Amino acid sequence: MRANDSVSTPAVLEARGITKHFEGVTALDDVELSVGAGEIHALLGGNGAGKSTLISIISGVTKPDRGTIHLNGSPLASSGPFAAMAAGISTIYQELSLVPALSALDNIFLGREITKKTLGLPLTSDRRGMEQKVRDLAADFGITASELGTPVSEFGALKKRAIEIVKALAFNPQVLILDEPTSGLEDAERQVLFGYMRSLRERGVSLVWVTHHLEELFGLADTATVFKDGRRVDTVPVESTSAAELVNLMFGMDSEEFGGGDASRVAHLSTSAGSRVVLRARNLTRGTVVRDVSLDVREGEIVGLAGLAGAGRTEVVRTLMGLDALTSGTVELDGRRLSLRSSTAAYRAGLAMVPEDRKQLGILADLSTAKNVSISRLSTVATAGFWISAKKERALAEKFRTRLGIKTPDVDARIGNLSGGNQQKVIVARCLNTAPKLLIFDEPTQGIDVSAKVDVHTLVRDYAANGGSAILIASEVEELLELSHRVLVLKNGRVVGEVDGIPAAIEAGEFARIKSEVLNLSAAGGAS
Amino acid sequence: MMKSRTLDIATVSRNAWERLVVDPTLGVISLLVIFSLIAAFAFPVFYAGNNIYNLVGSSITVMILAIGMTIVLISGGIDLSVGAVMALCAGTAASVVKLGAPLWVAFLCALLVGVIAGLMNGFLVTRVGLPDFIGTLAMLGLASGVLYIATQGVPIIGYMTSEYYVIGGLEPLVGPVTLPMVVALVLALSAGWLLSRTRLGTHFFAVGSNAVAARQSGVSVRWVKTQAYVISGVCAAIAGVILAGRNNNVPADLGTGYEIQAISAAIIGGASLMGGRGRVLGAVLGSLTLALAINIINLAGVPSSFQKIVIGAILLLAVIANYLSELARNAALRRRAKRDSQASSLERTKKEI
Amino acid sequence: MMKSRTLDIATVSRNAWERLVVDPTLGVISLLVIFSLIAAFAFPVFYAGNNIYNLVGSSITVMILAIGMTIVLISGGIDLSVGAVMALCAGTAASVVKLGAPLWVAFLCALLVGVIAGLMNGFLVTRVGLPDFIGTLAMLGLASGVLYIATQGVPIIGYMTSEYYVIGGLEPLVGPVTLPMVVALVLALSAGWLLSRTRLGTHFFAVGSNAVAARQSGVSVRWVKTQAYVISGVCAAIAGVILAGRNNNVPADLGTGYEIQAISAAIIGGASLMGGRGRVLGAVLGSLTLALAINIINLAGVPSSFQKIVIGAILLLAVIANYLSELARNAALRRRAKRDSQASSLERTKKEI
Amino acid sequence: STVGSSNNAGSTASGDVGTAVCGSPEEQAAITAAVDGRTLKVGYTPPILSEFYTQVEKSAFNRMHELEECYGIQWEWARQGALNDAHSGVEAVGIVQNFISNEFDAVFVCSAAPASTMQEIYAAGSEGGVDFYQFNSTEELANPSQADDPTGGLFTVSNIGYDDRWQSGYIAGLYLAEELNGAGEIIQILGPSGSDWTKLRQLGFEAAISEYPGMTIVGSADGGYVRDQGLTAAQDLLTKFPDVDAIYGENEDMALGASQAIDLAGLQHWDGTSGIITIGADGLLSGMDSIRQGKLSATVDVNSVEMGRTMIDTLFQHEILGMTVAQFIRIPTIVVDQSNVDWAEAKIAASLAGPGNY
Ligand SMILES: Nc1ncnc2c1ncn2[C@@H]1O[C@H](COP(=O)(O)OP(=O)(O)OP(=O)(O)O)[C@@H](O)[C@H]1O
Ligand SMILES: Nc1ncnc2c1ncn2[C@@H]1O[C@H](COP(=O)(O)OP(=O)(O)OP(=O)(O)O)[C@@H](O)[C@H]1O
Ligand SMILES: [Mg+2]
Ligand SMILES: [Mg+2]
Repeated sequence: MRANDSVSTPAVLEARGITKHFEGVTALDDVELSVGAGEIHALLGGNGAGKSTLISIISGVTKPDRGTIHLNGSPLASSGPFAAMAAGISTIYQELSLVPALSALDNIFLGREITKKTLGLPLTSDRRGMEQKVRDLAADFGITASELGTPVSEFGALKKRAIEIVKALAFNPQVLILDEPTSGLEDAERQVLFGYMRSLRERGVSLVWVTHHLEELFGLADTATVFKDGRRVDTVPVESTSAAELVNLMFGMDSEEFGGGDASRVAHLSTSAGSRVVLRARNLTRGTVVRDVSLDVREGEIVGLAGLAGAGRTEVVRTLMGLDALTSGTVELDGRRLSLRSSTAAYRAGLAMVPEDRKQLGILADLSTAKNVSISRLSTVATAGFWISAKKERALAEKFRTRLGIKTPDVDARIGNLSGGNQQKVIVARCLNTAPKLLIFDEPTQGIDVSAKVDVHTLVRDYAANGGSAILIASEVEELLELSHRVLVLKNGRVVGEVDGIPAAIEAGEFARIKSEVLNLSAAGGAS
Repeated sequence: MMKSRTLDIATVSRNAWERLVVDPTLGVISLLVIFSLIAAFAFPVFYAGNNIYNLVGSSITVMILAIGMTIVLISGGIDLSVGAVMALCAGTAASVVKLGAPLWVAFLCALLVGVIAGLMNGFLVTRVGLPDFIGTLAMLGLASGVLYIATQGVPIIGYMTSEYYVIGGLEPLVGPVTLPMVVALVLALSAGWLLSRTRLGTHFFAVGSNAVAARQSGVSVRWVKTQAYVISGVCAAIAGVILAGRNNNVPADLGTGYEIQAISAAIIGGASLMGGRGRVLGAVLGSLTLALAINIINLAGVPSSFQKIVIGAILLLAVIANYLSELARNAALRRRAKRDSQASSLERTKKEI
Repeated sequence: MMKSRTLDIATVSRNAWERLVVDPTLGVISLLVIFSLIAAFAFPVFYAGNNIYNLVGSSITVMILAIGMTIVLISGGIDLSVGAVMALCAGTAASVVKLGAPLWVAFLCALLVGVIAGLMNGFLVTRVGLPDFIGTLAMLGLASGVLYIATQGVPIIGYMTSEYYVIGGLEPLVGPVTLPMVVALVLALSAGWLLSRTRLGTHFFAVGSNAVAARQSGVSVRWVKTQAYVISGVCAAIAGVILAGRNNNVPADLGTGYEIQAISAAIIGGASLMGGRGRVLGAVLGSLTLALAINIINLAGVPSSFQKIVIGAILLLAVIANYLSELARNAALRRRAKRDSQASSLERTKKEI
Repeated sequence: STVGSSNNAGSTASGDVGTAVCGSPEEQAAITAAVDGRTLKVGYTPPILSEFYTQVEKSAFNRMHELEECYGIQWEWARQGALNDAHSGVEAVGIVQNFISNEFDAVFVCSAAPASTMQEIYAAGSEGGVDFYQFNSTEELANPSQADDPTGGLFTVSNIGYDDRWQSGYIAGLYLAEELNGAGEIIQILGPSGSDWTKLRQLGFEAAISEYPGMTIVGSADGGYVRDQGLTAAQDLLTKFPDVDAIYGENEDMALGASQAIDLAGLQHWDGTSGIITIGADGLLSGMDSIRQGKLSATVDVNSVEMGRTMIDTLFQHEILGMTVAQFIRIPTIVVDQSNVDWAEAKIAASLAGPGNY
């Protein structure tokens, strides 16, 4: 099943013989891709397979070493992103790529401003015109008119993602490329996006779509091309394949093989949390964002925080980490009162956090992968607590590299050069490295491939099984429920409900019931 | 940590008074007012004669340079060459007038020199790939070297026609208002308009705030940065033409030290070396603050050995005032959010560092 | 666009020769070599007498300041006060010696002044929240103001004991090697070690590279930045003690202009105003390049009106050399990747067969 | 030496104010009456704060003290910021405004700012009632002539100084030529290019050297008027010309830097027959010490003591007594070497230990 015979129309977008070498790695090796009109074409592959590199080549951001991009049969001038945009290619990049200083509206229209004439020249931006053009589209993704005028730096990761989606949809592109657009997105918004993708397909737009959520493919994507280690493995029609087959293509093994399969999950489900309370937070209040939140986390327990975007989940854990100042409230760790002055103090006390926005808050782009792991606790790689041993540092990084399957030619290479999913794994490694008493995960598996996701889940469970405690934020309710012992539901900064005994309930086959319980609480609970 | 958010005011706040209260330049403005009041009580001469106009007049050169510098800083660069380019343009204008050419020709020649200098800065930074600091430092060396060689260190004189007295602001236009003041006003308004209302203005912010994202959106980072340097060069040319008049002669070292003053004025006004931030009004107020500091020192007869400390202290005060006004602003925004009983986006803003 | 990646080079490349070829300071090194060769042919005196040692000796002050500046730049700051603080420390040391105290007491006093200045810079920047540029500019005003007031503008003299001639490098230690050279070497080695082998060093890079992310991983951004300023203050103190000796007197304006030289040297050596990048070896080579430029100008008898242009040109060349060597380096790494991938695809084909 | 008599060179006042200083009792009483207890408000703006300008100021203080003791005149002295910056942000108009609004009677100015800028300040100041006196300046550069114009085109009351060409550069050149018997090679360490002082002293120095065919200037370099750069420049020039006979430092700091370079290069200082002669110009107490030690061969003492004294005398004569003072007052200068360093040094030391303090 080599060719995509499900698509009869001639190819709109074609990549021919694309090869790209970076310092130290070959990202793409003689790759072909062909997308027809009105086709949703999924790009699949493990972290570091080369998907984003191919996309940035199609979008004109990166120059290939060899190969050409054809649009409607004619080669695309390789003169940068502007040419690609002008030819009708719109891209949502994997990493948030908005300009913090500009408002949402200016970001959406950046490079494609609607202008009015001043002195006969199209110099002035017509902000009213721009607002009119995107108002409805923005509203569909939960962006209000006043938010359009707000600088992007004031939004959280979720909202930024929504703005990027609007930015890509606003211009009736001929080819729309989406690199993990649903990463960290709420279920509702996810469905809105899928709706838009379908209607674009109706209108004959070609879509290239990268995702690690294989279940999303079915019923939506037409074709899937699978990459592995910079090579195209195969292109298959989605309707005639299965998730298992795709996983096999991506990783060369069966899905049961990884992460010990269900064994670890079963083990996890049966372990109940200990009785000793590790973290005791009382009446946490921070302005109007966090209101009177109290929570306990027991030894070996994973507490999930659920809620819609802006419910204040991130805000709660930021105050625990000492990143934002509390208005009032107390936190005890192992019975000792924590001073929430700084993140340094929090790390020293035994807390650690995987932040939600890996590019802005997570990676130290100029530093090596090894340093990005060890930075949270340099004493582990230091001799006499002071003298850093490059060897120990590398050994530490290597340990996590094998454990999490971080794909990099060398742990001493800049982390900025790693693929998004691999960067995320490094951030997780950084937190595990501090051997914390309480580990906070804010969207820990965003951008991580299926295989690594299982690995991370196993890690989280093992960590809890060995007596560690965790707070987990995940916008995917399924993921939240699979990992948590107990879920607190937040709304408008308040705890509006709690669902306990989740492992037992799942074991009893009541997954659907608790899922809808959590969703109902998130949507309805509390005053607005 | 201070973090100025320049773009939200106009939009977040719909009410005029509130908009004023939350304006980030309020700090500098109130500092100026307080200083002026103190000065008025302590030194009645402060309002004597044309002191205020003299003060404004003396700030014009730095102000014009600071406007250009603000644009360069917003787009993520820094222009160390402004002083030297300004001197070279002053020399060009003076020499051309001396040759007997009409003033507008002299002005165009100076402008041309400024534009070329800006293009060269842009070339060195965006094409050769030099760091902004080094590229423009080299341009500084080049421009001032050319002026030294051309003049052999002897100041250019003998170009002061009666029209040139008007250009230099030595002959007022109406009452105490001089041509340079009008020019500075027009420049400030155009630059403000450019930054807030045009595509190019948006692109300056985009490139300085996140060059990668700007490039991905199809903005030509190189060309935008080059244009910022060209604007700075044009400002330097205008400042040079004026300063040549005000100064009555053009010594080869005319521009020495102006770059630091222009950068200081821009930063007092809220611009940042890290790019993506800055306001034209801030640059104007920043240069007025610098001039006011000198004026007060002069009026108070501060012994020269204390002057550096006093100027340093005034700089500090200006920036702290800025900071306090920002705190006040945030508090005001929060109050409003509470009133609307809605979580304010500002509170959610991660107060980093 | 230039972008030096400082941390991966030595390690990505396992082969010694390749490691040398891909080193980002290779550019500056090769420029120094080329200059030296040219100088040797054009002016045989270049190797005459102690010229090389003189050249090195004259670069020491800037070199020591540039080492501290590199650390500040790496951590995302900028220290405009180094020159003024250096002069204040020089004045402190000279005055204390003059009072008859032993040299080590004088040195400790100077060091104390440097540390306090660094702490104050850190306080202004990280606690008051001033932009680095303004906070350290105010410190510049304060430090030079204090020295002016203390000396009333009269240079401090009469402290030159015979030991102080050794400290100033006017009396060599062994052969032509002077104490300042040894001090600079020790400082450079310690700073290099600090940056590459200690926790604090890693934190400097982390804070300068992405302060927000560093904070998220538990690094105390404020304290780390403060320490960078303290180190810069210590370097200024050491440079001041030495310069007091070399200069035989301490005029109040001793430090003027040194900050720009230190920043230039650091940036020639690969540091960036945007933080997260820089090398001690680069700073050392950068300051040598600046001294070499003056040396060649003096030996070649370049008329002083051309000096600015020549220095500007040399700066440009140095940075372009840096850039070219970076290009060469990336090409080498890419070639290797290609080689590796061909090898692996060969292997795969074999397997498939 | 009273103010009425014009020639009071070399007078040394050490506090014992009496007839010798104040004139006869009648004269003293009459002048005291003329003064009428007035207060003169005087500004002093040197281009930089340095040892030289402090020596000038202290000497002025001593003379002010004498005049106060003799005639009851009161002084208000204000040291003002340098006017060099007249072209970098701090502008001429503002400075004058300051002087006028502070109601100065007179201001002493020495500035590195361009002459025409200063002219503008002087003109505006006199209009506002402030008298300007230039000191230690380079007015001879424009060659002002009193042939037709009593002011020589300058808007100052008087210009107190010495001729940089003939009283500094020229005599330094002559000294070198005479010491070297008319034959030798010289290297020069100059101030930054474009400085008026450099230009004038250079003119005189070259004129002197050209009178001796055996003397040649083989090289020159920029020493920025500061010691550290002077040292570096001299080191480089000595590398290139190790066999030179003399180093001319355009000011004393650079000459002292050159002297250090000689030590470092292991060369000999001039001992009267061999070695390298170093000569500077200023006449600083610290330089005198180096001359005594043989580290600096000679310096042109431009007579800071006399300059300060004459400034005050001229001021008193014009402002209080209403005399017309000479537009160009030249004070004597001298080359100081080991033969006359004793009294040259003693004179400065005595002045610095004097009783004046304002
Ligand atoms: N600028 C760069 N410099 C060096 N190597 C790079 C660079 N960009 C990507 N790479 C490397 O190229 C390979 C492919 O990366 P790419 O980002 O395309 O992966 P991906 O398939 O998008 O992975 P993910 O699912 O994690 O996003 C990776 O090994 C990565 O480390
Ligand atoms: N009502 C609102 N007013 C202003 N901004 C809002 C509002 N709701 C959401 N936002 C924006 O959405 C962002 C997401 O909020 P926050 O990070 O607190 O959500 P969360 O509950 O932690 O969810 P997640 O962790 O999934 O992002 C906020 O930073 C804010 O900018
Ligand atoms: Mg990717
Ligand atoms: Mg969140």
